[in-house]
Amino acid sequence: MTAFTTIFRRDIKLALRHRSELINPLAFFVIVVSLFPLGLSADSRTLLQLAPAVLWISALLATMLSLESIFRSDYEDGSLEQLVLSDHPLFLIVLGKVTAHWCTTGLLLTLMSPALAISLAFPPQNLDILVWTLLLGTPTLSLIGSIGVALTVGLRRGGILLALLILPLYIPILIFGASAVDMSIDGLDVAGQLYLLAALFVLSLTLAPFATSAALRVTLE
Amino acid sequence: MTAFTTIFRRDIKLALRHRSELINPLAFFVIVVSLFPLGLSADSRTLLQLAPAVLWISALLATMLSLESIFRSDYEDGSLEQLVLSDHPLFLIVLGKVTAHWCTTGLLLTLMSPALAISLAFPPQNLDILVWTLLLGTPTLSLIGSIGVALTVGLRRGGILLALLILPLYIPILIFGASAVDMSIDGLDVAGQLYLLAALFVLSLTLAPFATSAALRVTLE
Amino acid sequence: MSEFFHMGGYAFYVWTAYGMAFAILLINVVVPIVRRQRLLRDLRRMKSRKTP
Amino acid sequence: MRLFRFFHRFASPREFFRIAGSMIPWLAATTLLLLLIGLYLGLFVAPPDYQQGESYRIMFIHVPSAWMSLFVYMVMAGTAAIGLIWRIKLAHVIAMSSAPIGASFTFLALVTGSLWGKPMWGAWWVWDARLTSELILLFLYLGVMALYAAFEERRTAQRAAGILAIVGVINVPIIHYSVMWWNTLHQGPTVTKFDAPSIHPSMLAPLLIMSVAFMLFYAVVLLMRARWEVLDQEQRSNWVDDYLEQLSP
Amino acid sequence: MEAVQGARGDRVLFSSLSFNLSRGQLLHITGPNGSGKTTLLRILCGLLTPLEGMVRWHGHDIRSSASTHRRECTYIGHRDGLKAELTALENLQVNARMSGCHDTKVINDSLRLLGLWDYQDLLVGHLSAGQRRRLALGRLLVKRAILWILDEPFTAIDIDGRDIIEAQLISHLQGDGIVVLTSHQALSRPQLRERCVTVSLQ
Amino acid sequence: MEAVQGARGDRVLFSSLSFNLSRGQLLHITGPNGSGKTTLLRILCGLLTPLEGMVRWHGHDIRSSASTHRRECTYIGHRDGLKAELTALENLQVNARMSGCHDTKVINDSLRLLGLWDYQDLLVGHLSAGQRRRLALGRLLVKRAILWILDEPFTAIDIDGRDIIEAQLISHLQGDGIVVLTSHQALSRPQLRERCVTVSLQ
Ligand code: HEM
Ligand SMILES: Nc1ncnc2c1ncn2[C@@H]1O[C@H](COP(=O)(O)OP(=O)(O)OP(=O)(O)O)[C@@H](O)[C@H]1O
Ligand SMILES: Nc1ncnc2c1ncn2[C@@H]1O[C@H](COP(=O)(O)OP(=O)(O)OP(=O)(O)O)[C@@H](O)[C@H]1O
Ligand SMILES: [Mg+2]
Ligand SMILES: [Mg+2]
Repeated sequence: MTAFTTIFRRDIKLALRHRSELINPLAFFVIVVSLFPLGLSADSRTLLQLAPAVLWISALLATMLSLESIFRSDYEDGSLEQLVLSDHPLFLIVLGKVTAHWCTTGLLLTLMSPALAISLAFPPQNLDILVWTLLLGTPTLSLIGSIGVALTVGLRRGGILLALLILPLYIPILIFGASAVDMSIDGLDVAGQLYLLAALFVLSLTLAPFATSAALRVTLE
Repeated sequence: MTAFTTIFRRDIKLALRHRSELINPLAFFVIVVSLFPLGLSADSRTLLQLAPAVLWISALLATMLSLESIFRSDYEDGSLEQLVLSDHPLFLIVLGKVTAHWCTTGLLLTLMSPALAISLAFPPQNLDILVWTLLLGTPTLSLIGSIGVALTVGLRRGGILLALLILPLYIPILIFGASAVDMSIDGLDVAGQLYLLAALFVLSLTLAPFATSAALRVTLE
Repeated sequence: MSEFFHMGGYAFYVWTAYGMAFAILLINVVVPIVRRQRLLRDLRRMKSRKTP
Repeated sequence: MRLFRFFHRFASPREFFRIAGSMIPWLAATTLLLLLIGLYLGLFVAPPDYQQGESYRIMFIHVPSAWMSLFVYMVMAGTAAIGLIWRIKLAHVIAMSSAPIGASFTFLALVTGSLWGKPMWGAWWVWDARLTSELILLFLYLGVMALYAAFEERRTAQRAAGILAIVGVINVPIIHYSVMWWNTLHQGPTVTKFDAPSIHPSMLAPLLIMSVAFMLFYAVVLLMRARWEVLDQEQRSNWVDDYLEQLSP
Repeated sequence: MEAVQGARGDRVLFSSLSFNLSRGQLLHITGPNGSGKTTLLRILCGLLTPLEGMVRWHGHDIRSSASTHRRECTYIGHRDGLKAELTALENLQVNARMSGCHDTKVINDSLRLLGLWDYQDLLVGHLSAGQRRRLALGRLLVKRAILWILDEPFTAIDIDGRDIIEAQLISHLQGDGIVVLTSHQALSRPQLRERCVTVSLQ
Repeated sequence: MEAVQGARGDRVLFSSLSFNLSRGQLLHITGPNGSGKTTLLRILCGLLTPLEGMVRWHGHDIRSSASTHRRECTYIGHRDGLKAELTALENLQVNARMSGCHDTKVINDSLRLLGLWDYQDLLVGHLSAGQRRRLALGRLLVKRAILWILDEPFTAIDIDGRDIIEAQLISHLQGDGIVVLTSHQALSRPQLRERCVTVSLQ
């Protein structure tokens, strides 16, 4: 556990030191969401129809763009090889880093989402479902993303390759998340989708750190 | 001109050396475009309504994500400071790099766009307008983007900050591009928008390389 | 015979499908053969460079 | 025990190269024969469908290639896992040689599916669960291939792409059960139902024969690819020199 | 404590290399540029897998007894492994905690010893090349492993710094530690030279 | 050919430093870690602006006559400025062409001289630390500038390589060139030492 907390606190400290980076994913989320009304000739009915998809896709892209920060800078300055060589279980270290990443992106995005949703003519009584899907979905995004980053961190300009690798894995989460929000607007029951999202979260929580550790050991060779 | 061609050829060679990287922005474009029908419960009428915005926003994001490759790796391995110190005008070098970037992203995206448009139920007779807007718009995106990259290249994890800086500048292009496509579907005349896009292109072609050079000199200090 | 090629009005779909299938299977056969030639050529060249 | 010893020998690159080389001609001949029979039965013997007319003949390539797209993925992930756990080089070679073949089957399933969908559903493409997940499968294959190509060192590339292949396995059950979990446009299980298949024998026969032919085709192409990959990988060993000598006196 | 070895990339760098080290010995690996020194060190610390053969530690293959080996070994490579956004002190604290040392006195002493006491609150990004290298070597002082593996520890370090580090190497060897290092310059202290085994690549 | 100077970050590293260099001279800048050697070199080549004072080249401030100064000066910093995805040869070709040299003979000679002839088709990412450093120094041979500014040119380079480079420095000085370098080790050749001016920081 020392490993988890040390790394978690280190990464949070690093994020706080650059306060601008902390708000960057947030700002990106806000900007992309507001691109849509601009690109469309928008009236509020079409907007509402789009709102779930736009919110979820923007959250997904914001997470994805910030993923690299989990390992890239550690790789470049050589800290990563030191972490791999440390005598703590690597998956705990990975878990610490992923948790820190989620706290500085997914969690903040989720907290931010109600305000943006309202701007897209989203009905206030359904905000809770939106927040729940994001709360269950974004940690899964960070966890799966960490596998992709670990696989590409040794490559120069891995950025877009990373997107290619993990987007296919993100799609199911997007579909469940967005359709749950969509259905809740239509007044349907969405417990099933929420359970599925929770199941995906638990699954990735138990498996992803191991896959990530294995990937790190391979790519550092 | 030696500087321009040398750098252009060097960068194209670098891109070709990693053939997978060449198709990466393309793959990203394809994937993001297909995220939308997934996130929406889509029938072909809503899709068509969305198509222009989705295509343009995806092209914009694909360009944006690949922007870093213009300067980042040169910065990290120290080539950039050597280029800045070389006795050729820096703006020619910059222009060579940006042109190479556009050839490997914007141009390819544009060539790819008709196929994707068809999958979004886009009417075939309007494809030419879509291609024209992209052909005029994407070089502007690369040019403006290079300023942003030059400003952020000295920062670690500049990725999202970059997005934040250049998205506001991208918005006018997005609006003209998407609305031209949108209007052409409705059978309206779009010559005005196309002239505007062309004007923006010429403007950025003459100004952006200088701004980028100045930015590089500042951030390298 | 022409009726066979006509495929009850679905000629385009059916024959494109079969054509694509044929093309893709063929590519899968050709690629390893090309690779074989190139590999053997490279290996021979490398060996001849090593021996003298 | 004999079987085990066979596999053990087979896993040595040199033996694999030899045995595979001698197996390929036979397998290829069988494949060709089955393909011809399948095509004959499918195009000439089988009667038109009472609902879909002649267009259903696309099935004889669509369904085998769709099945193969899933099967090849499982082979790829399985061999990748074997390679990672027991550090067997040949397993990695098989996994990485499977990826492009699987990708082409997936692509074929997508293309033939949409060629079938246009007359049946009136659209080239709809975003329903099975179609989407098959598209994701294509992206997964492409991802594995791109990752494999991105590394310079072969061993690292194989292992990294192998991990990705294993992670992507989750998609396979999603594709297979998608028609049951969500109500979609796509056909439910007609052939693979556990009780009697709900399809006429004169249509079933060519379908099964084509499926076997595709399977054998996969084996042939896989062995061909894997042989040259092995030769490349082992280029420093003596047996490769011997082999080259033998080829060009 | 180690045995036979292998290669890198497509070309074999060294083959059937084999040596044994016992407590209190220093192994100096020399060789021209590109002879495979870094490769060898990374194999010794378990970051690379040898093409053939294996590395033994206490008689066991390091791949099977990875956790013991990792606990008892410190590797310092070409790169420093420091976070530019944290201060010198914070970096050393994280490194200490990750290797099980929670004693602030040890950390403070190390900073003083390395001549970084006055710079402890500076961000590492603002330190000079040599100061950073010193801080990286601070890992050795807070972890107290048996086996030290150092890849050109003296790069960018001035003469004073070199002196300090060689003194540390001597006391480590006297305390029954083992050191493996590469360096293009000869070792200056006689106490080091007498305990030194040299392996030349190519 | 240069004059007064300034500082870095928040702290002033050196002030009212001033010196003149004439053709055929070598300036060796020494000083402990963190004393501002890198900072000084970057000021000399125009990458940093001095806090106060200015650098003169042929009597003109280098900020106003930047293009002459850039043409006649080559800087090699801590980092090598090579593309890992291009081969050694391609890297040198690009560097040569950017500095106006289109002669393949010069390029080939440089590769041979640096001992990289056999490695010319290897990707730079696969070269060792020392081989990369040698290739970076190849810039000096293809550009033929008057002023060479070298930040620890000998890092990671073996004894042979050091010899080769020192020989180049000598012939450059004999051809009326100017060299400014930092290095923690003393120069070994007497021909260099006799032309050498030393500036110690702090
Ligand atoms: C682009 C469009 C299509 C795609 C991507 C697609 C994909 C697939 C896949 C992946 C399977 C294998 C499922 C499994 O074994 O679990 C399959 C099977 C099948 N498909 Fe399609 N399909 C498409 C269009 C169609 C159309 C238009 C039809 C007919 C109207 C059709 C009829 C069938 C049939 C009959 C099976 C066999 C089902 C079984 O017994 O398991 N498909 N398809
Ligand atoms: N970007 C920066 N911002 C603020 N201060 C800096 C920055 N870079 C360096 N410094 C400060 O300047 C001082 C001198 O740095 P410099 O890199 O010039 O030293 P140096 O003489 O080259 O040392 P070394 O021998 O270790 O390479 C350092 O002590 C550091 O505190
Ligand atoms: N990632 C890699 N892929 C392929 N080959 C590599 C790789 N890294 C190094 N090599 C090769 O291995 C050889 C030895 O590299 P290594 O870094 O071990 O040398 P070294 O002895 O540490 O040299 P130096 O003194 O220059 O640091 C190099 O000549 C290079 O060709
Ligand atoms: Mg080395
Ligand atoms: Mg310095």
